[in-house]
Amino acid sequence: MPIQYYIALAACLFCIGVTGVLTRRNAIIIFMCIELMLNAVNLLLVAFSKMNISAGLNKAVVAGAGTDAQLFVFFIMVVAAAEVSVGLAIIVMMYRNIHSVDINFLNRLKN
Amino acid sequence: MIALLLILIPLISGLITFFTKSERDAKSLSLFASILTLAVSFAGVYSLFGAAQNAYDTTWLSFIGARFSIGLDGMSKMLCLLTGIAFPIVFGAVYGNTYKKSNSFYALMLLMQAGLMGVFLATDCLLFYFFWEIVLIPAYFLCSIWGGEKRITVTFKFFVYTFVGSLLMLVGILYMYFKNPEHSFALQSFYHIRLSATDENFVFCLFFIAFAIKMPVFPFHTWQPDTYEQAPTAVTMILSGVMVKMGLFGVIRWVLPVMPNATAHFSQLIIILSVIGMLYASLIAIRQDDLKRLIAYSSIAHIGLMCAAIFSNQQIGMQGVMIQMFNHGINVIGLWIVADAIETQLGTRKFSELGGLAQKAPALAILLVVMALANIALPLTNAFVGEFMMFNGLFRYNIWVAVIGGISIILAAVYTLNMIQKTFYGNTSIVTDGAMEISTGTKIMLVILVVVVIILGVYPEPMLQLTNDAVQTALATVK
Amino acid sequence: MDWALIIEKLVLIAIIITASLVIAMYATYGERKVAAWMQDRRGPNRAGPFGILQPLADGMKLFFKEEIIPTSSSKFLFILGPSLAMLTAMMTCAVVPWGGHLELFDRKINLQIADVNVAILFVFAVVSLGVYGIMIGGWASNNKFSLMAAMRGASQVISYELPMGLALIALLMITGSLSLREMVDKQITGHWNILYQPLGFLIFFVCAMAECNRAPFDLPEAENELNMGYHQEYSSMKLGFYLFAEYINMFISSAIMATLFFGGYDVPFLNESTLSPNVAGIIGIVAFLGKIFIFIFVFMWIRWTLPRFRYDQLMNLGWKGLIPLALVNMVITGAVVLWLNN
Amino acid sequence: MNALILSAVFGMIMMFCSFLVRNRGSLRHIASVGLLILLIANIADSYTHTLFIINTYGMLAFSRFGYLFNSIAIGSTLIYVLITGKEIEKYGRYTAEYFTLIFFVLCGISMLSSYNNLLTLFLGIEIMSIPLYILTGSDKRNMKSNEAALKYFLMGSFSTGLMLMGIALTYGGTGTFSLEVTRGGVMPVYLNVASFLEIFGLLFLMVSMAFKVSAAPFHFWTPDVYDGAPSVFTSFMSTIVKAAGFIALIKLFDVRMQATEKAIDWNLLMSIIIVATLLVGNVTAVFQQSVKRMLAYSSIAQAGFMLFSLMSLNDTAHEGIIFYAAAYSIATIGIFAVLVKMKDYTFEGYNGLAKTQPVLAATNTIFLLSLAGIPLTAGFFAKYLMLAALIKTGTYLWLVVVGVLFAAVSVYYYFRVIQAMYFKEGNPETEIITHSFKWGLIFIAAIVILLGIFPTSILNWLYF
Amino acid sequence: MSIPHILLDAQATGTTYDYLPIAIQLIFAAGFVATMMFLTHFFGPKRKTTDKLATFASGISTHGDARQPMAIKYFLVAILFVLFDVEVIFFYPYAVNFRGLGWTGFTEILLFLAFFLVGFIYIIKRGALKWED
Repeated sequence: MPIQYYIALAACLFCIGVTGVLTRRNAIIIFMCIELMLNAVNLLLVAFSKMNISAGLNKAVVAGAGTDAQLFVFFIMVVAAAEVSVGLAIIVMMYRNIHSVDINFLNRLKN
Repeated sequence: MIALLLILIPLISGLITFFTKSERDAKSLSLFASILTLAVSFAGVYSLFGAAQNAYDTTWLSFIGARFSIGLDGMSKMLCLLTGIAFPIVFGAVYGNTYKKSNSFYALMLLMQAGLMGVFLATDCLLFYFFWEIVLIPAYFLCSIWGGEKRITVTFKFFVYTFVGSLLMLVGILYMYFKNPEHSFALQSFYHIRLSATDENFVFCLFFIAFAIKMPVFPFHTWQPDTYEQAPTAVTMILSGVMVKMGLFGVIRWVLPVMPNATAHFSQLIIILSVIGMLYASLIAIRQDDLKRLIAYSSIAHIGLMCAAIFSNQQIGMQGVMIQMFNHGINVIGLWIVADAIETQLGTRKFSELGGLAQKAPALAILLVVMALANIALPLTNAFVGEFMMFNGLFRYNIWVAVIGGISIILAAVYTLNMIQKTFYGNTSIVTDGAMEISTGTKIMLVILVVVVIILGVYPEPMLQLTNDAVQTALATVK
Repeated sequence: MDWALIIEKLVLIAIIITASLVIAMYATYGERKVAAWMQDRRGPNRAGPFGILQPLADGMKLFFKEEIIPTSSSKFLFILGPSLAMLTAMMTCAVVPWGGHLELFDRKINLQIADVNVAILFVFAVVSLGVYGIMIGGWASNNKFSLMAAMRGASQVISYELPMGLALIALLMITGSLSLREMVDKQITGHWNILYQPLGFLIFFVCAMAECNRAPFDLPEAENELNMGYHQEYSSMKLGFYLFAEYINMFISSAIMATLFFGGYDVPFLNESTLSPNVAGIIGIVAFLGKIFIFIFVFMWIRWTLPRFRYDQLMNLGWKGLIPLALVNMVITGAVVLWLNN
Repeated sequence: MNALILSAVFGMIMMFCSFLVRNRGSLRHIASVGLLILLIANIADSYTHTLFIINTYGMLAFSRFGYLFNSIAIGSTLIYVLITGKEIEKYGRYTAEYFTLIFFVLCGISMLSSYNNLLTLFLGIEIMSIPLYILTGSDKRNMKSNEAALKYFLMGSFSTGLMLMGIALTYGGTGTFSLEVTRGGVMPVYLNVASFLEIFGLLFLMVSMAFKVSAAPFHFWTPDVYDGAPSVFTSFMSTIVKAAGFIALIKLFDVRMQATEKAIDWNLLMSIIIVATLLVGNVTAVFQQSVKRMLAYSSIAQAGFMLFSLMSLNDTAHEGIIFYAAAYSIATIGIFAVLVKMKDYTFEGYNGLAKTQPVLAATNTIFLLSLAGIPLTAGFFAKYLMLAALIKTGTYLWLVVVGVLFAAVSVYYYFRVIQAMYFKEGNPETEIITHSFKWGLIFIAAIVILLGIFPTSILNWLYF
Repeated sequence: MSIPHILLDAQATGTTYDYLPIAIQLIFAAGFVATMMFLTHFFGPKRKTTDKLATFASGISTHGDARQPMAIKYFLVAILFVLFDVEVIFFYPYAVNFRGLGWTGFTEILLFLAFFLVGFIYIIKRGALKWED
């Protein structure tokens, strides 16, 4: 498939994620939207990687061109996992204190 | 070494004073230190230990080319002498007053002296900026802690004004620095910088705003009367007697020779502003009912004249400015001492509540009259020489400017004599009924000042010779 | 891409799914018979000869039962839960090689629905989804028992996924491939992996049992603690799906174990290349099914022999027992393989 | 390399100390010793005594610049732990874990100071940020702390998402993650949108980094987070961590942004951001009632100044950012050290502090003067270098003037604290102040003044 | 042979095409499930009463909402799973290329394992996996 399709799909997913983060009020949903953003990036990276490999960049010019993006995806997954664990912990902690995961509730806490 | 001592003595003694326990210790230590500084500054003025001792230079910030270089030339000799004289006199005059946390008070005063000395001595621009800012901090604390009712806001206003100015100056300094092929902050290398016309005008504005705020020149003066009124009198003496000279000094040392074309470009505007300031301040002074505010406005008027004379670009005017810087310092300190004596004794500064003091305190009255006459520059007083020369310069620049500026002399006579009349003559009021003669210490200080006033009024020649070289440098490039 | 291939795959999918459903159905029958045999009783024997139609009757009954969705439940999730459980159960079989290949209608038919090169990862991915079925069902029911059971079930399943994955890594080190087909091919030419990885198999086996929620790891549905657990509120075919999914899972995990460790469709001591392809293929399928049935029997045997674990025992076994064991297994395997290679 | 590895190792050691060491007081000492060793090891590293020689395949590039920043970060952390370490013990029983997290943050910082690949940039940022989310929420029962943690987390991960998108797009454009792109053959010519992708990606990267360093208009999380987090951790977050963000950003600008200057005017963009940051930070800080919140806004304002270095990108800018980091960090740590001892965080709470606690008031004054940029304190040279860097480029002079005007505004709110301490009557309540604490403050003040007179003492390290 | 090249070779085979049957099966299975759900909805008797539609809970009367905060242990397990699972995933590419990487790779993976174990020992010692309370 042409790379443009992947870019378009990733861009759509990413935009959905960003929109979700900016408009939703439920902390968990925001969180999921962020994960969506990360996965859009993963998709894009893999697509680019494939593109670079098929362009024959790999062996001719830079050793590892193309594969490094796939390695990057692994790192993104790891970091996402770390973020998930910390984020869930924070959300649970908050839920136990105020019995809500609505971030608007937090604004009412000011002062 | 002499130059270094001028900074180090007040600095170290100031730091020591912080840790003194009793008020007496603080007072005597600071008095001793200031007298020592005075002695050293005399040594500097007369180059007692050889001219080589008058400069000190060592590496400081090698990576940007700033050096710790200080030195005494004619103008700085004169101003250091003024600083040296002012502090012992102030300390002497307020010897009878008690200040809460007096150790901090005297310590900050000494630190301020160190900063002032540094400003007048620095021959490296960054170092100059350093001292310029450092003077501000003790002044800020002194005014804010020991000042009058509205001290906090007023002092803060003063601080912000000067701080904005000095930051702009910093930008200017940096700009000059990067235009300087030698990459140095040294005064001499600054003299060699030649900027394009727009650059020069831009930098001139940055520098001049800083100095104008400090002097203060007409639209930048609004901090001054409030601050003089609210500050403790001892500090006001230094502020008006010495600190305002920083602005004039800065213009003569760092602006005129460095940016001659921009100076020529802006001089008309500045002279007009100064003359407006003179008239404006004098008119307001006439309407004042408060002794301190009156002196403050009169000070603005005098500074305005000096500023105008500087930019008139005449040798005689410049010489007048030099001598007048010293004289104004002496005179205004004298006036403040009187004001302080009245205020501490009677608890008021309002003319409307005073009157008839001449009967109660004749010595004070006589001394005040001499100082006041010096303030309006009567012949035989020191100020006469300076003002005469300055007006001479203005005449040569433009006759109308001189004429309009001359009106302020008449106005000065009006408000000064009015002040004398309201305070010392007429009938005693309820407030002044219990008034007594001033203390011996204050009297001695005033007498010393009066002696200086008259000597310089009769024989100003040494002072003129002292500052001749500075006048030449300042005017050498401006043509 | 040709239509013939799609038709071929469709047929294969239909056959395999039907087969697994039938096997799952009869696994319930088998289960009851085995249990009866072990407890010295008769088991189902009314419907049909030897009660052989019993599973069919059970299925029909579930199908025609009244569907009840409690008012306090979340309706959408309530339906989604069992659907998801069933769906994941049916998806796992996609990558299992059921046999070699057949040659029919001039086509070489591969007896594997999809020969992807990351088959094991696919299996893992789909199995991980299974936990959603439990979790969603328990949550949607809005019943404390169900929710409790779902939580327990979820944490059990995810806990045992770790040692399972680790055990597989040791195996991967030997085979060097993630494709199930390749693994079987290697075992056909060489030895069964069980010879190299006995410990790995043991760990995998225990984890597989836990993943399927089979006793002694059947905590999510522990009858006498939690009243049937996460599917307490379910009735009719939705309950049926949950029950079915469990048996299908058992079937598939047996198939995976057979593939990974016991040579898949390989018949030991038989050289398939001497036979005609179709015969070899059919023998392979039969052998594979035989292995699977043995595993299913072992599953049942264990269920009716061992008592249920306590929750803390279960978690301790998983985290503190199996994970370190799997790690040690992995390191030793790696070291030995490298040492032998050089 | 030493700092990177040892900080992770010490982090793990602290982790195990949580159950090996019973006495919680000694944890602080262990951490201090660890930091000291780390500092020494890092300095040794800069004299090429590397303990670990590892092929990083060009992912990391160690430079004097990086080592110097590491030293500053580690040194500031050491000072921080020494002076406010005791406060850390107040939040729950996880003292050792907090130190662990601090070590991990340092690990991330030392990665950021030496990254040479967008992968290591990303990892560094994350290693640095994730522990901070936890530290922010460490006051578990406090709603404000919860709120801050959640906000920080969501914003942080959001900006991570943006950053990753940026990295992915630049990768699409250039075909490499390496910081230095060897242009020419690498560019996939068949994709005519390559340079477009790269520019777009760099924009994303810049936005996400702006989030991290709280530059306007991406600053909005900062006040709430800094205010809500336990003060003792705010101190760490707003100083060392923030500075590390700038170090990362300047490296990015040095290479990637400069290379694409022809395609997009980064300077114009930066100047807008700088003005916005200065405006928001300074003006809002003026209206704050709480000193802690004021400091949060002031940190935005200071960020505005640090951004100057990104516009100029010359030697002075690099010296400047390092020096600014040191000056700002040390002074702010000092201010927070005093703040955590106060019972009332409002300006009124400071009224009359000079009478009851003269040492605290005096040292605090020095720190505030430093932040305001008064000569004789480190803050002056920090600002000086920033302004100098921009003036040196000879363009955007109006920005310099804007900068100094805002610096003057900043005096207003810094001096409010001084006014409260010295010129107002009041009886401020403080926690018990020990002598060692006072000496610690005096020590920091001495550093601030020393750096203010001899800034060369730090900067010479770059060139010896 | 460097790591990137091994990865390159590994992915030389395998295309999107291979996954087509899986998609078919997904459609098939989903269709099956949907159909069954739909049919069972129509075939069963429908005699709903309030009692019947109430939460069953084995006949015990229910109190309030069931969805209340659970023991933190479950969240902890979930979080730990996420972390360790990702670490396990890291072993997979290694295991596949393990022969090519040789002893160097093995020592490196041992280092990684050491980090894994540090975390593991830490959570055990800290009592995150203590169930007997």
